[in-house]
Amino acid sequence: MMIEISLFGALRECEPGARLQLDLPGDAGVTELRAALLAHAQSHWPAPRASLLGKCALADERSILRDGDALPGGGRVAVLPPVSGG
Amino acid sequence: MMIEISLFGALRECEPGARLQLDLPGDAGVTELRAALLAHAQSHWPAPRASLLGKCALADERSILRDGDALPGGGRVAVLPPVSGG
Amino acid sequence: MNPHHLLVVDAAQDRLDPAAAIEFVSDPAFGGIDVFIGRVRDLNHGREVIGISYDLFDALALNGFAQIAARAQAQFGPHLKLYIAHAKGRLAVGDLAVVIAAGTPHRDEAFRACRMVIEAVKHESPIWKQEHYVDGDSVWSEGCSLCGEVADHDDQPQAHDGHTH
Amino acid sequence: MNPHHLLVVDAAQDRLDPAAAIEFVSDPAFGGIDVFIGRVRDLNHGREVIGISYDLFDALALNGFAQIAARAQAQFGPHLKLYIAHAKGRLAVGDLAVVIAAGTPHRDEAFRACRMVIEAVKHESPIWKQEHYVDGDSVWSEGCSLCGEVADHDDQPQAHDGHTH
Repeated sequence: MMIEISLFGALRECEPGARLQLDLPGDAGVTELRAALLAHAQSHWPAPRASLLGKCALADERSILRDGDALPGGGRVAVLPPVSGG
Repeated sequence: MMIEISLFGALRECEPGARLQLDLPGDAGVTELRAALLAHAQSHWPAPRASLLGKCALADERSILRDGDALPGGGRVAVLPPVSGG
Repeated sequence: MNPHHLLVVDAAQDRLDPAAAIEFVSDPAFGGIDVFIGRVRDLNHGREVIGISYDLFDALALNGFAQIAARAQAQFGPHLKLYIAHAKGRLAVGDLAVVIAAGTPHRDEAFRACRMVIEAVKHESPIWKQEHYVDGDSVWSEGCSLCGEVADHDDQPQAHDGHTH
Repeated sequence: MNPHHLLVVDAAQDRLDPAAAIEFVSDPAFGGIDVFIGRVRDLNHGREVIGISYDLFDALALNGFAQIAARAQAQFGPHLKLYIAHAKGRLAVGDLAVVIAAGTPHRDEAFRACRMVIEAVKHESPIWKQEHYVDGDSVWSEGCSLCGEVADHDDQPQAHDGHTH
């Protein structure tokens, strides 16, 4: 199952176009996606950015995804660093 | 000493032009003015308006005048019913 | 420049302008602006209102606004701009009766200063409100007596001698 | 008509408009309007700022604004209109980053709803701030992690997990 991942804030510059795709087993959920993303980051991103992932939430367009949740049907997930609006 | 008194709010309509003059002894202070004003109101104003005086403050253009204070130099005093701004 | 702009606006000639308030309290060093706008409502205590007449003792009101602003400055520090404007005369439903704006470096002080100022203006300023009803009747609001001790009710949301207004 | 107007404004095309916010939350039944405006400051943590870039996950941000508005409605009752707008893209010092307006029958609810909403927007919305400094450096703000439990910090002035922002 191909998951299309969008990066925001400080993570935008980690991938061209602030996007990456990860291929996960069909039964993978949010927990597995997070693990795969961390593995990718640790081998491809600068260390400070990879370590920022520990503080990032995952979300779809409607809400935050929690560990143990299923992945959203559309296969599109956003990575949300700590927020600083206003 | 002639004191020029301005009336505001619900008391405006008690006197033509919302003003009256009271002639007080030269050593009169705020306490004496208040007593003279009450006597005038009780004989000239409708009872509800006269009784409103008990809740009114006296003031000049700079601040509230307290019982025992001297009257302001210019001889102009305002009668302030309970306030309701905003 | 004086960081406080204080005014009484005659409804017959002009109207209150929130944009001018925001402009006045804006500053490159300020990240937070809070603006309070009081408007004439169509209903009060269950009676249908068609307008309000405000009477003011202008000179004392403006001196009082300056004292309120000075107290806010003492409480919230020197990095504060304030705009305090109150209408005078006859207003219709929807017209603006009062506009308060506070600008500060951070938002918490802006909210608190704005709230403190509107409470003080409502409870201390020599301003009187006469409501005009659809049935033709007009009533002066009961209000808040200035006879007692002066104002230790700044920054106290809502409660004042057991009543709210 | 939906009593909540929620928008993300692209700085390249438009700017935030407090007058539109005030207009939207105005109502003949409402006596109180509170407006909060967040502006880009020229100094942060002692560094001279020349601008801020805001990144937003627009769809989730707008869904989040709707949830925040629904919570405000639940807390402050049905007689509440809200306007929530946040800028996106590159802003200069003095530009408006966020405008919140709340209209209610009485002022207490307007102040509290406005405060509750700006706190929630700052702590929960998927919005990221990159500060640009006069020395050419740019830094993404550290911000507030969304990993933990969701928001019981509404209406809490200032303190959030021991930090303020």
